[in-house]
Amino acid sequence: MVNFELRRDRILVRFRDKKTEWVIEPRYWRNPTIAITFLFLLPLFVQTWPNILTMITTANLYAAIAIPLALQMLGTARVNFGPQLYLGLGGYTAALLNLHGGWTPGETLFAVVVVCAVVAILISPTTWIAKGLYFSLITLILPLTFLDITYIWGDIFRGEVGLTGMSPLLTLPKVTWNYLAYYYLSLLLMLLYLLICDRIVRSRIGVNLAAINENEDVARMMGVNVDRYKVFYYVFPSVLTGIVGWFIVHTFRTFAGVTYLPLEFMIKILIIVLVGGRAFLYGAIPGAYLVSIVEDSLRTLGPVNYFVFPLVLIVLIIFLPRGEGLWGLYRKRRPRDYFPKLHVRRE
Amino acid sequence: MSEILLKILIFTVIWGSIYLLISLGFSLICGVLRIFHLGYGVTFVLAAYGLWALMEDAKLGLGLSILLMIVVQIAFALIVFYKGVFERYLEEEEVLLTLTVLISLAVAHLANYLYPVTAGVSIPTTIIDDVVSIGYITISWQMILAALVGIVVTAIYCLWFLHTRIGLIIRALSQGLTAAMLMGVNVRRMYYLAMVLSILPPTICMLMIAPFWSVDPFMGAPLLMTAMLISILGGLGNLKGSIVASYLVGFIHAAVSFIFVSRFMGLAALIVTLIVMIWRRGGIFAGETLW
Amino acid sequence: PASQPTTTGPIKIGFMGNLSAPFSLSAKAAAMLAVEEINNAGGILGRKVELIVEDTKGEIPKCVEIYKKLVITDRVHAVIIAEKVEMGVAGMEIGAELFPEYPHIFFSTIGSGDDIWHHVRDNYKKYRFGFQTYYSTSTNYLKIVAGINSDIYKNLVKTDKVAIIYEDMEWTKPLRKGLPNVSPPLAGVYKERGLQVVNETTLSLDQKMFSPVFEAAAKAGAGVIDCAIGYIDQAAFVKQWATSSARNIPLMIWGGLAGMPAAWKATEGKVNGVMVGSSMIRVPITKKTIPFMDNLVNKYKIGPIFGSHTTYDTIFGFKKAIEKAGGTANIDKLISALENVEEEAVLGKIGWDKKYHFNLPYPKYVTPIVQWQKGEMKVIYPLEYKMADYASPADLRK
Amino acid sequence: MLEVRNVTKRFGGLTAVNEVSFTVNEGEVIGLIGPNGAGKTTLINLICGVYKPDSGAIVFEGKDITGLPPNKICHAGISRTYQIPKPFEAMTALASVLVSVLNGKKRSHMSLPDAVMEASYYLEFVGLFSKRDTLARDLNLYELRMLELARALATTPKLLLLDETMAGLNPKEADAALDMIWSAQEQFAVTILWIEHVMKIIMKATKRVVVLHYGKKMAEGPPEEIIRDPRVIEAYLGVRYAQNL
Amino acid sequence: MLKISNLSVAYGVIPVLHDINLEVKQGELVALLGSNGAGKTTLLNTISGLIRAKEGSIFFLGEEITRQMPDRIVNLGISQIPEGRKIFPYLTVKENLLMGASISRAWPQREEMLNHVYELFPILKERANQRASLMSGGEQQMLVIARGLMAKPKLLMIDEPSLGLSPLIMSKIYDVIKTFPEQGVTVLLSEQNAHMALEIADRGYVLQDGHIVLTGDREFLLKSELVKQAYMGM
Ligand SMILES: Nc1ncnc2c1ncn2[C@@H]1O[C@H](COP(=O)(O)OP(=O)(O)OP(=O)(O)O)[C@@H](O)[C@H]1O
Ligand SMILES: Nc1ncnc2c1ncn2[C@@H]1O[C@H](COP(=O)(O)OP(=O)(O)OP(=O)(O)O)[C@@H](O)[C@H]1O
Ligand SMILES: [Mg+2]
Ligand SMILES: [Mg+2]
Repeated sequence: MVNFELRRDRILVRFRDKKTEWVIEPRYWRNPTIAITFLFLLPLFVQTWPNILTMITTANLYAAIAIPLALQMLGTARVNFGPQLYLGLGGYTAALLNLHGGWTPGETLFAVVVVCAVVAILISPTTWIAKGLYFSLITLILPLTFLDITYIWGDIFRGEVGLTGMSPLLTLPKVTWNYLAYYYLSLLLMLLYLLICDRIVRSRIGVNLAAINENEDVARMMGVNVDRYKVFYYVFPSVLTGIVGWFIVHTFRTFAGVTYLPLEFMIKILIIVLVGGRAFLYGAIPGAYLVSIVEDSLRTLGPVNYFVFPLVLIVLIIFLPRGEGLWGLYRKRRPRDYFPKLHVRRE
Repeated sequence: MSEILLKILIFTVIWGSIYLLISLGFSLICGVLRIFHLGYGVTFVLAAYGLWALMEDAKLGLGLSILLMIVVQIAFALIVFYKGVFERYLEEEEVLLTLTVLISLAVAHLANYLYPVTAGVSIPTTIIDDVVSIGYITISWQMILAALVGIVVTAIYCLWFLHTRIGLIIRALSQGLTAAMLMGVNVRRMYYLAMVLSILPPTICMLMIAPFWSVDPFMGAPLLMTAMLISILGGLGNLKGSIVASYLVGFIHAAVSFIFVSRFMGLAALIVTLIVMIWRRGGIFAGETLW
Repeated sequence: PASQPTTTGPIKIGFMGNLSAPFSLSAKAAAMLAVEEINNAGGILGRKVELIVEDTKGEIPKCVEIYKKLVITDRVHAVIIAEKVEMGVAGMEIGAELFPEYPHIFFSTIGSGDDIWHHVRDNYKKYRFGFQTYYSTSTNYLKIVAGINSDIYKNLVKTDKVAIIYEDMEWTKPLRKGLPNVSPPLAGVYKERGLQVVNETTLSLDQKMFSPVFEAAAKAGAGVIDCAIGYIDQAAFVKQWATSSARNIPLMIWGGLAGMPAAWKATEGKVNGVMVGSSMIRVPITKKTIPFMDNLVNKYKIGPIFGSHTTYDTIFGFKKAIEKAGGTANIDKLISALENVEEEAVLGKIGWDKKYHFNLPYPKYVTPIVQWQKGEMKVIYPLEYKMADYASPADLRK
Repeated sequence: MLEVRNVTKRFGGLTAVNEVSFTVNEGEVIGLIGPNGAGKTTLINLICGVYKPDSGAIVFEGKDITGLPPNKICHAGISRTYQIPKPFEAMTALASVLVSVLNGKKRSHMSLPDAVMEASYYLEFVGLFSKRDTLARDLNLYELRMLELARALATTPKLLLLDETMAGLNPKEADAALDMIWSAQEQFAVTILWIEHVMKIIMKATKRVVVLHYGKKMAEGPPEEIIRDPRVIEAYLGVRYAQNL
Repeated sequence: MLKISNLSVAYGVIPVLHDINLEVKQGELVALLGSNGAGKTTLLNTISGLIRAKEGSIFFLGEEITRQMPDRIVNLGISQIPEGRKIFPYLTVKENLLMGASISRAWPQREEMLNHVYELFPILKERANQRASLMSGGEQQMLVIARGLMAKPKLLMIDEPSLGLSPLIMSKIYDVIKTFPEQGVTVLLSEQNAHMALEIADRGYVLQDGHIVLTGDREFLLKSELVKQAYMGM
């Protein structure tokens, strides 16, 4: 009786001899505000499943790590395996100050920004000292060294157990409200990061970012102060990542380096970036959501999910539009966009 | 004092050679295909669990199992890694890195699913199950043997690369693909060969070290880390560098654990690597070429 | 509160573990076995028991997510986390947040160390819903295990020179540093008991080469090597011991792979002569022990490992407590019932400390010390379960 | 305006540039020729700060610029093109020039739209305006050379170093390029140091030529004299070329 | 020796060569002239198998090589000297030369060939153990030509040997190339510098926008207006 017909650009609905059609106008469905509205309304649908709310909160946080990471990789023109270092630094700083110094979350936020900035500035010379892949490998080694330290100085960092009992960011009368608030906070954090990074990429210094990512020697010859920009592009995203650590501390209220510092965690972030697509900044969001949802739904398979999950990801990466991931499905490439490509530089 | 020096010396040589055997294949792939093979750890897992499956489940003898396992290894390396990933994504390195990691994760979890720790997987001591005393210390023959094998395999590889036609071709290939093709090199066959060459050392290594190392489904990651550390320290994909770096790491481990505490040997190696990389930006031999 | 779990209908227990790890899998099977047995015997106060199994994948964010699901969506009466300690701690933190509105009981049945019961000790009101069922608290280690060990060293091994090897993890910290006002460190305890500690070392978790440690212990002339290790690579550790200068000095390992039946195969028999605390030995400590082990293997094709006994016993303890409290309606009544419960268990008697909520240690809950002798684990201590005499590694290798 | 004083650069055992000195005067076009491997490109790299000289000094407008980083040297007013074009492959022509406009001057406070206007002007000048949205990797060699020129000019240099701009261009294109460079010199008042193998162009374009040979300065003078210098003929031009004159 | 008929080549959808007919006979030195972007390199790459032809056929010594792999074609006796000096930077000069002889057919005679190319280019002998990347542009060009000879090719295709070379070195290299036909090596020389090329070539083809627009022997081409105007800048 009622007949749906899916055409390339429209859906036809036939009812007896009446016909209505709904045009799928790319201009509308591509509009990001729809997506953002959807994300804001999402709790309405999942309210009764706090675990799903937590899952997407976590997905937001993963995206909030992936977005600055993309900026960092482009601006320093190197693949970076180690943003977890700052996640760990931010987390431990917030947790320790909160536990032993009694600092409030607001105060620890300030401390996290300062500590991450200082450490990142101290480490940033490596962005121009170490060549090519070696920089990536230094970033790989640093979090592992930090992880070792959390065991060696167990009195402070409490090794595998981690720190617990930090004060919560919010104390609303009902825990479920709390979780809802955390969801919105994480969403805002993620969108804020997206906005900031997007702004940077589209600004004057964004042009320099592209030049550095393409060929830093030539950029230098064109008068770009490459070293200074690299420091900026290393330090600023590091601080953003540190703030995510702070957020984790005050929402989960436990923080253990073993969870966040090993390479496995980083690989998850890299996968998110990859599934999301090469237009990293925006792709990170659908990437984070997809990876989280796939992982969660695979858990119903029982213990086999452990090797099915990587297989599913492999299939996803292979079959999504080459190099552009989910974002490539969502939006056709426009010629004037600068689509950065990660170069693994060997020189 | 001299006792400690002797200990350090002996363990530098033994551990260095073992680390060399662990990292040789990784350096080779890095040098020839110019990629970072993050799925390298799979070779160890496949070697151990493949052998176990053939011996315990298919009830084949040791020799036959080893042979068959090597065949499986080669097939896996060529079909899954080479055909499936390297050939298709050589230009998109971020995809390549992630795919190799995912494959190794899948293999490790599959091994864990089929043979969890409770299955008690191990590889038998193949040659001599005895110990020997040198000066004040006692070492198992197996360790000495592993070290010797490490030295011999490396020597064979190096000599082969330096003095044979195919070795020359592979070295040239690592520097210029089009030029090599114009010289009449069958590139694909050479890449196959390089893949095969790179899985032999870790396979031999697993057979040699299993009697004093552990066999578990997730051992690929720490072994890959060791291989990577050594490659980085020596200069990516440079065999000379790998040799020097292996013994350097062996020395650091031995010195730290005999003079100081063994708890810090891993950390010390990490820190030395960091320092070396800041001091010499491309590792010890700034590896741009296989040799 | 409005969100009280149901007081009629099935009693729900949520189980969380890392289902790629054998110990969580085995604990899961044990939990299923316990629930099945209870249901077959008519349930708890006539109510069926329902087990909801969830996989944490060993990640804290996932663990937090699932804990919320179990408590808020599924309204479980109790959550069991059978996993590493950081998961237990994270769960306890979330539980405390939920507890005022969603009363429930929390059990940690694997994570070693003191963190769970320290929470209860430090803030009883907030964390009183948490219970730890694992034979591993530092007081237990220092007061009881150390005593058993020194007894074995003096009377069975007949030596007074001990070398101690720790792994660098939180659970060994009290052993290395002592507990203020409670106990000196392990070395101090041994000294008090007339032993001489000749060497002490700490191992890192990712270490693979152990020769230097054994060389050092042998050089110091140790008569026995006391290994407070459970998480490091024990296969490599044992294999390298058996081919080192220290190969004739017996090892006493506190727990881990060496205590599993698979250890013989996994080490090619190099574990011969090692002493280890193991609950996986077929020795009838109570009349439940052997049936439990057999049923687990027959029904779920998985042997008991660490945490399976404790998980199984925890559920029976919980059952007894509900019966004592007359239902699940009043959470504080249930908690005080749990504090006072004592039930026959697989490894002795299960019950929890009234103030601190760790399960009652030896001699109530027994972990036999076994020695590997030519392919078999033989209990050598406590003497009432003894299966064989202690023999030196050198003799066993002949 | 530029003074190169006894500059030496060694690579391992090879001395690529050996005790070379010369000066470039304001407003002139000076040629730099020499056999392959004579060290011409290396000399340019030394002036631009890519390499640091082992000894000697480079003075620009009275300031010692030896060993300054390339971006500082660029700000001082020296710009270059590459022998083998090095475009920002994934960037559009306009964006590539934009980089130079925004960074070429010391502390420019230009807004983005203004910078785009200026970049468009330079693209228009070299005749690439219609290709402003084409990715650099899709340009052909001539266009790439022109893009390099636009990029170099957009940093508002006082001294422009051209490295074999004509190599690989056919005579027609070469003529067009030559015109372009001349009008650039007029319009932007730049001084030019020009490396080229095509003697015809050197003859046409320059008033003075420096000849390098094995890293050493061999001769210097007006091009008409240089091509008759027997040493230069022997080392560089070849007898046949001399006969064909 | 080499016979190309109706060859068309495209990069993806962009056609580059249209309907090319070309023949090289044994012992000839044939020049392939054309401005930048005319398609000379593309043609040579198609012959040596780096690029696949869309239509048409290529025969070498009676055997069809249109869709063969590059290594097979080299083994048959066609060597290409690529433009832009594609050396192996970290091999020594000698190893670079040996790579030229790496096909199994030429390997046994490598020592003779080495001596031969050392005679042609004495500088290579001097620098035999130097890393190739440390040679200057001109030296590298000599190295590449010598390397091409090492395979004992029957047909040698040289792509723009004069690109970026000083007049002296250019004429030196041309002097060497001139002698190749006498040594039994047929040469197909791709060159923009028509003047230089025609000085030594027997015959020539002029390529414009992917079409062959003119062909004939040296005198004919030297006199042709087209060549004069477009390629010699007269
Ligand atoms: N980075 C480097 N490392 C080692 N040697 C180098 C380096 N750069 C250049 N050389 C060597 O220095 C010498 C001079 O090279 P340069 O490129 O300056 O010559 P050129 O005059 O520009 O030649 P061409 O006309 O061929 O471009 C050459 O022998 C070259 O091989
Ligand atoms: N990989 C490619 N993809 C698309 N088009 C290409 C590619 N390579 C070359 N072309 C185009 O094919 C045409 C012929 O190029 P080719 O390199 O064969 O010319 P050529 O005559 O050798 O020029 P030159 O004198 O610059 O070496 C040119 O228009 C060029 O832009
Ligand atoms: Mg040059
Ligand atoms: Mg060409």
